[in-house]
Amino acid sequence: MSSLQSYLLLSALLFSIGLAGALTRRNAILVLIGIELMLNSANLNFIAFWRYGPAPAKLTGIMFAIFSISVAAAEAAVGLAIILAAYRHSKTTDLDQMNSLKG
Amino acid sequence: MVGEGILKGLVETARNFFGSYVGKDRLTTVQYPEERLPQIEAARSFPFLVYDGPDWDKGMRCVACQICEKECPPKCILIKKSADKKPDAVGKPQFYPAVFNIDISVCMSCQICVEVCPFDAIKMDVDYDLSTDDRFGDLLLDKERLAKSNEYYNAIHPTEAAAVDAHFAEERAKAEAKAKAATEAKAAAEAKVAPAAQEQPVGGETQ
Amino acid sequence: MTQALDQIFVLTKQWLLGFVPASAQPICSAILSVVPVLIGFPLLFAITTWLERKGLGRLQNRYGPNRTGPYGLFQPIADAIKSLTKEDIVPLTADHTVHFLAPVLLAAASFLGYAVLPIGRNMVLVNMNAGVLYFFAVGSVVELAVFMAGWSSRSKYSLLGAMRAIAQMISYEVPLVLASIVAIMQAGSLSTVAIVDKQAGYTGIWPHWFVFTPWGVVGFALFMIAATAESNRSPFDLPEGESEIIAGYYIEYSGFKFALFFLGEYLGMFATSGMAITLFLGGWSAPFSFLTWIPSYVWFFAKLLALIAGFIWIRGTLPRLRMDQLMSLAWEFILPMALLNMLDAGIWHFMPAGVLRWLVCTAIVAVPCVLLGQGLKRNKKFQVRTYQFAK
Amino acid sequence: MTVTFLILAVITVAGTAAAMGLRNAVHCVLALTVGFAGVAAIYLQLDAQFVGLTQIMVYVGAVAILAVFAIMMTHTPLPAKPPTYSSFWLLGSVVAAAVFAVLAWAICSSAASTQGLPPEPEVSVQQIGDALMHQFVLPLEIMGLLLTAALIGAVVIAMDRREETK
Repeated sequence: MSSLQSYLLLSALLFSIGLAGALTRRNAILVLIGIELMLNSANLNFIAFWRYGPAPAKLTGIMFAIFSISVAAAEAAVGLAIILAAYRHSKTTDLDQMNSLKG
Repeated sequence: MVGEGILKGLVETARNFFGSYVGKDRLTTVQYPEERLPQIEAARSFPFLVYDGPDWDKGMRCVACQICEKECPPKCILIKKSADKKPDAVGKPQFYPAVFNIDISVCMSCQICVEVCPFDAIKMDVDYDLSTDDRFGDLLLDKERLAKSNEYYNAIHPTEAAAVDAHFAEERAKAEAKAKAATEAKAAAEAKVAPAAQEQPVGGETQ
Repeated sequence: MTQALDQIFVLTKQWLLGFVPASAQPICSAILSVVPVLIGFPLLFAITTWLERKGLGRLQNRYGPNRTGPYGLFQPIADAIKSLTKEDIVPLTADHTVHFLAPVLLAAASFLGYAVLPIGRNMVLVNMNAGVLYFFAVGSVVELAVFMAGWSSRSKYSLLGAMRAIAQMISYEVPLVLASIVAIMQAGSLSTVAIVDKQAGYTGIWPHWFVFTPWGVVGFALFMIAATAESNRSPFDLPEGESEIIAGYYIEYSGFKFALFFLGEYLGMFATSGMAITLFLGGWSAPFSFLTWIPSYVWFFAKLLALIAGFIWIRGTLPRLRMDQLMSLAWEFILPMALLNMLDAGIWHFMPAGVLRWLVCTAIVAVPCVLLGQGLKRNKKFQVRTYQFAK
Repeated sequence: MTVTFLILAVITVAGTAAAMGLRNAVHCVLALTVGFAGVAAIYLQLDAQFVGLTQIMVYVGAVAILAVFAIMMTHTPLPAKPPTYSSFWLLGSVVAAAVFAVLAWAICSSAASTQGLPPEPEVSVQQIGDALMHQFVLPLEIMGLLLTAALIGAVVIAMDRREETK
């Protein structure tokens, strides 16, 4: 088993854990965090491919990871703000109870 | 200017810093066990019992009237009255406390016992180094530990003690006079009854 | 001779490494580098607690500790014995694991920052390419430890203290990083060693420290203000305001864990001071060219002690800020000034050297500083408070 | 596959799995920071120092703190604990497991992923900065715009509207 393969497997595992969390948790904040985890696993892929790729001097993978981290940070900020607004509206962060558009 | 106040404050504290090494009068801290602040006369800590004369047990002014025991707000005084009587400072036969305990871990130094005592027997002490490692025994003062001489009282509260002594002297003089009058009256009566009576010797001052 | 004295620790380490086989040399080298830091800075912490208490006492016309040993010198030892022998109390409803992990994480994170501080010439644990970034990344872990401590204690006070501390640390991390960017811009590197090397030269007898430039002095001042807030020291010690929330996030800790919090706090202060020295005060370099014979680590620790003295002086002088004052200071004064300072550093870099450069760059930071200060002063928040009944 | 990687991978997977499985939301976030730190360590192990440190700074220093703040602010003290998992948790786990199976199958059967480790690239922070300022300057600017928009948007969304009507 080569090294790149192990990194990719780890990344896939992280992605699946994130996905499982996002799909199964009831708390909206934890769902958001699951999504963050999925973004993280994608970053891990970028870095692994950059490191094992043909031209690491071009820095494309690193750049992609940096931008992806920034996007993830922005996403977390906006997502948590939306959760706060939703909480203020429906007094819960339980996604199974936030099932009405009318509120 | 921005930060002017901060600079002023910094200069002030810097002056304190160096000044405290130069001018000793800046340092107001008293190094307690070695140095002590002079005690003011009205200082008070916990009550004690005053006695007259050399023997604390005999000269105890307390007559076990138990007023202080009743008045004490935290109920820290315990008095057991004696069965017999013995003469008090004035010479009148009185009860005396068989047991007189004050729990100073309960006492709140309110001085009410001193206020109510009709015999000037209980007064406030000034001693404050009372900490002990025995929480129950050493803080429960019995009669012997409570008893302090009138000289000690004069030393710690001179003005107050002088007033008390003057009052006592007056009382005693009054008692003397009364006794003298009584004996004179008795003598006169006796003289009337027995004309060949001799002159009565005049009793000297006890003090 | 001077050279040998300067490099004495490096040479000693190499001499010691000669005794171990080559295969074990990397790990032994790491241990030999880390252990002095792990011992030295807690020792400095012990000395600082004594210095601080003595200094604060004198600033307030008191003696300070003077009972344990000559001049109270053994006070830190007495404190250590006391905190070690105290009962370790954990609240019944506390989250035991997190409650235990918080002080450990805090102390560990506080130590990590020292890895990139150049204590002397050739005396840095790791010459990392992104050293400054590493320093700030590790510093942000402290916030998590603070939250863990506050949350796991199950106490209102500790939770409030932790929330205050985190809000304050996050708010001041932005100005802290922005203020340090000017030095990074000028040095052209994130490596702490490169930043110090850039400042190590002399013009005549004067050193090339960044603090001796208009943007440097502003950057240094902003960095120190932000560092004070970041290490939760007075006048920014709201998270542990005794009169309001008693001791903040570590109220439910006792004994050795409490001592660890104390240690972490002081180590954080030393680390940020060390970073300020590295970024602006020329690291280990001597303040005058004729003083270079004194070993470099002596200069580093002299500067560190000077900054600590400054911290103590400030603590003895200023009263605690209100929360709104704290936040408005960060966002309305320090942040704009830090951004402007970056512009100033850029202009300094591209203008030809001379008097004109000095004048322009000074004006760019000084005028807005005064104007901003005046504007904020006119703002009600900074004015002298008047009391209705206390007069 | 080195020992370092194995240890880091175990820590990361354990942290993230705990984050998705624990009951207490704050515990989840704390476990997640372990996972994030593990990923950052793996970046460092892959010689991507800058990204690894940024990961720690952004995820441990900001996102985790943001998440715990959100949990604190949305905490409803309920007498009875609500169930941790959603009503269709079985379906979700099956989907996640299926995704992992497919990905793992693809990775293991791919020929591209079996190449060896190339020599360590010399990537200094200066190079990254140069690349950001020259080659990637447009994405950088867009990112700045996005972050500003996110900042304002987050503030506007989370702002309490009731205060305006006062």
